[in-house]
Amino acid sequence: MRNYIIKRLLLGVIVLMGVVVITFFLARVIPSNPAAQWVGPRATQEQIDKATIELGLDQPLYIQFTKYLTDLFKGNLGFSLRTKQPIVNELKTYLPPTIELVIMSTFIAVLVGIPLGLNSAKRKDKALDHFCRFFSVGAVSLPTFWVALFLQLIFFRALNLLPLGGQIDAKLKLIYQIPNYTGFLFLDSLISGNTIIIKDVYRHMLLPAITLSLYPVGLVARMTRSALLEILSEDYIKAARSYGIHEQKVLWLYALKNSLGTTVTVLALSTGYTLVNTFLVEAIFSWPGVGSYIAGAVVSLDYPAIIGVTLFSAFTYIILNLFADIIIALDPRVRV
Amino acid sequence: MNNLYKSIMPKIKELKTNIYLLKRNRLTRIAYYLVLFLLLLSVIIPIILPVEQHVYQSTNPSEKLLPPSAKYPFGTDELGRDLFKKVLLGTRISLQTALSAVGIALIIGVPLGAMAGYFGGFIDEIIMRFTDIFLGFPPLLLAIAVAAFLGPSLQNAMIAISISWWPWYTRIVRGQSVSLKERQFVKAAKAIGTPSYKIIMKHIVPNSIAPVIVQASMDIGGVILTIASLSFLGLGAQAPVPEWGLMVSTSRNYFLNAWWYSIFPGLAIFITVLAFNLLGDGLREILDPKTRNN
Amino acid sequence: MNDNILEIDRLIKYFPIRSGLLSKVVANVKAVDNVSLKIKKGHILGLVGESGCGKSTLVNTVLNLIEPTSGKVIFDGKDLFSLNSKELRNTRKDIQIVFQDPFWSLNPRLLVKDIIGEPLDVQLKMRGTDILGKVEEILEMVGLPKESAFKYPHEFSGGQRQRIAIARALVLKPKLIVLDEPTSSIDVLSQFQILDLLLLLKKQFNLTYILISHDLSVVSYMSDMTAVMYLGKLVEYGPTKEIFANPLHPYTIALFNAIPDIHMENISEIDVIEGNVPSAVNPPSGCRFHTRCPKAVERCRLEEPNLIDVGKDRTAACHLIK
Amino acid sequence: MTNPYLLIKNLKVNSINYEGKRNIINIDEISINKGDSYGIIGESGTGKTVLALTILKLLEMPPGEIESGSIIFDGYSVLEMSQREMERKIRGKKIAMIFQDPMSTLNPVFTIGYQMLSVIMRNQHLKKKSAYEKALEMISTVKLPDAERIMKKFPHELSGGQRQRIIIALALSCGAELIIADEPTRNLDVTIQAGILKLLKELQDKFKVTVLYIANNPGLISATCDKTAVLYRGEVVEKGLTRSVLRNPLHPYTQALLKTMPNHNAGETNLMQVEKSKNDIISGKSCIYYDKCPMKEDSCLNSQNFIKIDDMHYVKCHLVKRC
Repeated sequence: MRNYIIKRLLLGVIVLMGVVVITFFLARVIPSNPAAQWVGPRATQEQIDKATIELGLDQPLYIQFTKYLTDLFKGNLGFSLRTKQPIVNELKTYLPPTIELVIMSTFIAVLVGIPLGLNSAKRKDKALDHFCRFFSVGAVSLPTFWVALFLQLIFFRALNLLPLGGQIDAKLKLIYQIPNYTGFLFLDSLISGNTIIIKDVYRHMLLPAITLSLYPVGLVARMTRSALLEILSEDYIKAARSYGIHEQKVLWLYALKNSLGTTVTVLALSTGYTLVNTFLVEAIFSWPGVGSYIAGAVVSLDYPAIIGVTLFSAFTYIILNLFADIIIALDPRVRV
Repeated sequence: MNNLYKSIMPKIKELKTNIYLLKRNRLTRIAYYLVLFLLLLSVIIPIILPVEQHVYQSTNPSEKLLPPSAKYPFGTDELGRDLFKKVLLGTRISLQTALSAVGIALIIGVPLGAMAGYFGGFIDEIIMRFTDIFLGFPPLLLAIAVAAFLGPSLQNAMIAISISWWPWYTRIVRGQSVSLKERQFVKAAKAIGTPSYKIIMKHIVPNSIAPVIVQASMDIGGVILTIASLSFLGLGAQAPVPEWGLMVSTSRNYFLNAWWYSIFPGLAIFITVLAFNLLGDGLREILDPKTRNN
Repeated sequence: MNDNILEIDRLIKYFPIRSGLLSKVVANVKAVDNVSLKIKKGHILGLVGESGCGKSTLVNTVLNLIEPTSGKVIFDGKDLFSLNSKELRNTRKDIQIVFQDPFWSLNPRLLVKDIIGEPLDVQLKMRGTDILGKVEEILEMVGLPKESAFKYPHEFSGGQRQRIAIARALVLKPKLIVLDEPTSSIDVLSQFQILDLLLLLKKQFNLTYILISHDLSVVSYMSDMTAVMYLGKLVEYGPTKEIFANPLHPYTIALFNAIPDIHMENISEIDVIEGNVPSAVNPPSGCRFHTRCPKAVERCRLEEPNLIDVGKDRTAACHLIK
Repeated sequence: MTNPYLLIKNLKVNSINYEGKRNIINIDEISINKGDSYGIIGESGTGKTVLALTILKLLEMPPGEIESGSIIFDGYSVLEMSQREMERKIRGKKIAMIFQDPMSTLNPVFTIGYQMLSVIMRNQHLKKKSAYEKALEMISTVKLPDAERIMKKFPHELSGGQRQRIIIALALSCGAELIIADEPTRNLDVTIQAGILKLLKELQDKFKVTVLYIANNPGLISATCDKTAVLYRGEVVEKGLTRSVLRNPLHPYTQALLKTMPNHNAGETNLMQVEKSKNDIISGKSCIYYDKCPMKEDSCLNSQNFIKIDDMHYVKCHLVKRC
């Protein structure tokens, strides 16, 4: 198993390198005049010339690449065109709200998706299964950005139950000292113990989290269903039943543990989806996260920011997949 | 001629059986007819109603943002254009772009996967590491980045999607061909000295195509969604192209007071994607040997 | 003139097991270890042994699907592993195989005419209509109606599929056909028909067969010579009648005894040999069977027995045979 | 006369798929007494495994469908019981099954020890410690050395023969009184198979269990069972004492089946020639073996009933009367 993990880590490094190379190509090689793109549409010729030298575009490609790499290593992702701030610093401020949102919706996905898939598999071709199948296919067919607008229309415009957007009510900000222990507002509000703040933060989080969780719920339910259908037809499940093991234990322990590999892989995948879906949804909810940031960057063609977020998201995703694979490697069948 | 007829007949019979099986499930049957209907729409609508004519000549500021009525079933947009017509026109755009994107991805992905699996060793290693790298990006992210750098346009969005989609097919076909190459009919073909390219064309690809078809048919839904998402972000279709995602995006400025503007284009996306996804799901049920005997 | 169609000479095939980051070879699976065999033209050689004994590896080298670690395979006077690619292609049409499971051995996406026609297309570069005529001719020879040409494999029963597989092997008029468990996955009643068809075709086309089977009754019914293998080694070889009447090697005896037959009153009549088949990665020292042999003595553990001539064209590898 | 321990009567099981309904099992009567070892011979695809799963009510429905019939086991009418009752009263407690493929019968992600303990604690209501003792005892009963080490292993770390022994230990440690062994040696090498068969026979005597033995090889049944039924396409065509069925087969199918057996003593093997027959499906009531039978005549198109040969021996072929 140790060998497997080392190999998997090596592969992870190769993929990381590959991702860096691809982004390098995207930023420097594909555009006809990367320097002009890099400094934005309104730049003067002087600025473009300056950028050409700064980016080393007058140098041969391999030297450009070495510089690109060393910059990356130093944690230098360049400067945003819009704000002129270092992108790394911007990411630091925008990250916590996004992370909270992603974790929350993944949590909902597990809580809803797994039981849905399991019950669906258990009652294959019964009414519940048809419903689950329709629901899970439906969930992955919904345009996330549209769901966001739809929910806003219902819960804000029609029912006026939940806020339109933002992380916390502006009025509360004036009344209370908003705690900042960890940078994660939801966590901080819990620590502060102020129920009014907790409730408000929670209410603000509800719509975006539900919107983002729809896709993963569908994905997890669907994959769990198909994995379990396969496992439930295995001999060892029939054997366990023939030995009189409780049906509940057979399902929730014997079968589910065997499908763990699938579940973990799907979770890594669906977290990737959620992360990118924040790009579409956060701006709608005025959520001050990476998603809103990149949506803004795309509109104003802020290329350094786009590359920065792309690299960051890809790295996160690669590491998630790495973890998933290592967890799967703990499976005794792989452990040889 | 007679022989040709005899060779084709069993294939038609098989196709008929498959369609019959597909239609047995009620949900899948509905999806099947819906997809046929949408394809038909996308062919017919642009003939009756040329895009340019509608987009450029039908603005009518005096009737802007009208709610749904008998005259305008879906209401009107901020320039007074009929949203119903706009949504209908969007069908062609979405379907055409999605089918081309998946087609390109298949053309790149399938041969690479078949080769990787069949030859193994060094070739496999190179192709699959390449695939791994492309799959290292979260879904949609690479498409966003590529589309951003190629410059916002519908065609570039399509290219961006193909670039980020092919590795999935490579991976599926490779898995299939690794197991197929151990199958005895491939060994038998090798034993009579069949050259590699013929084995790949005749034995590997046709037998690994079923899961690819399933995946591709399910992906069409996903690709339509992705096109809409890219357009929503401003990276796909540009105004005044009647693209659904773009319409939803524009509607954001008005939607709190003109709900119909967001709802109908979004619903169109949802129903189209759902139809393709259900069809793909149904296809999987009948083409997957594991579930087929049930 | 040499009347051996196939000579396998001191054939060795090791599969390396690689491990670690640099994929160092840490051990070898000794799948076939120093096996020599000769097959006379027109004979049927039965190859017997349990899983992991190296039968399939041996056959794959004969089919030139894998290259041996060392040793030679001389087919019809030609060394199979020193042929250039053109000669190899020519030789390939002389050696054919019929696989165990006709479900897996026929491409489900091809019509029968394309399955049987493939060798004609590849080897003889024949054209469509010529191929069809040839295919229909061969179909009738194996007892299937001409119309079968335009059907898919799944429209046939197991026995009929095996006929298609035989037709494919036969269509190039080969000299040697390897039969890999040809009847083990079809129903009992079709089994007889297939075996008799094979015997008939052998006479008609002057063929030589290598027959692999775990079913001893099939081997005794079909083959002229029998070879028994254990863990990559040939342990006994000789005329089928002699071996079945009077097995000499303790493994052969154990193998024959282990199969219960209907004249047995009680299971306790079976002499059971203990233990599991050892791994071919680290086969036991000396005689490979000594760990399970009921008669093993000290010498068996230390010294590897050679195949010795025991008369009546028979050889066996055991220290205890005088 | 006492009631039989397991009585299967008029059982009809169908399989439903998109092509329609197909009969898999059509059994008039099989009755097994306590302490019997009863063999069912049939080729693959004749519905042997379906029968075993039906007895335990584990058949998946759909695609399975029980059209009619009853299974009375030890006073329980199995087909009328709910899944919960089966779980509580029958499975494991009274009937345990040994499956075909030892490679897939054990759950790959749990250790041998865990799986044995679950079964023992569930069925014998023992505390963990005494269950552990019991598990060790059962492992040595099936003649595996080093029980403690084996308990810590995962299934894939054992060889096929070892796994099948563990499965036998599992079945016996339920405390079940009827063991259904479904081709327990199918995927094992012949020299390993003999050891497993011998072990099963020994344990049957030791634990005084009833065994229902399912196999495709008449030789295995001959060596292990007192009574035998021959199954063809889901129908019992001949049944009786093993000795009389296999030594004096009367149904043409049984005769065909037995001619394949190695017969070293007879000097020369004679294999029966079966005339070519098209695989057309005969509908209706004709003899199930009609389309392949070498002795068929027109009267075989009528429905067949069992003909009593002696107290035990029954044959479903009207042609025997003439001999």
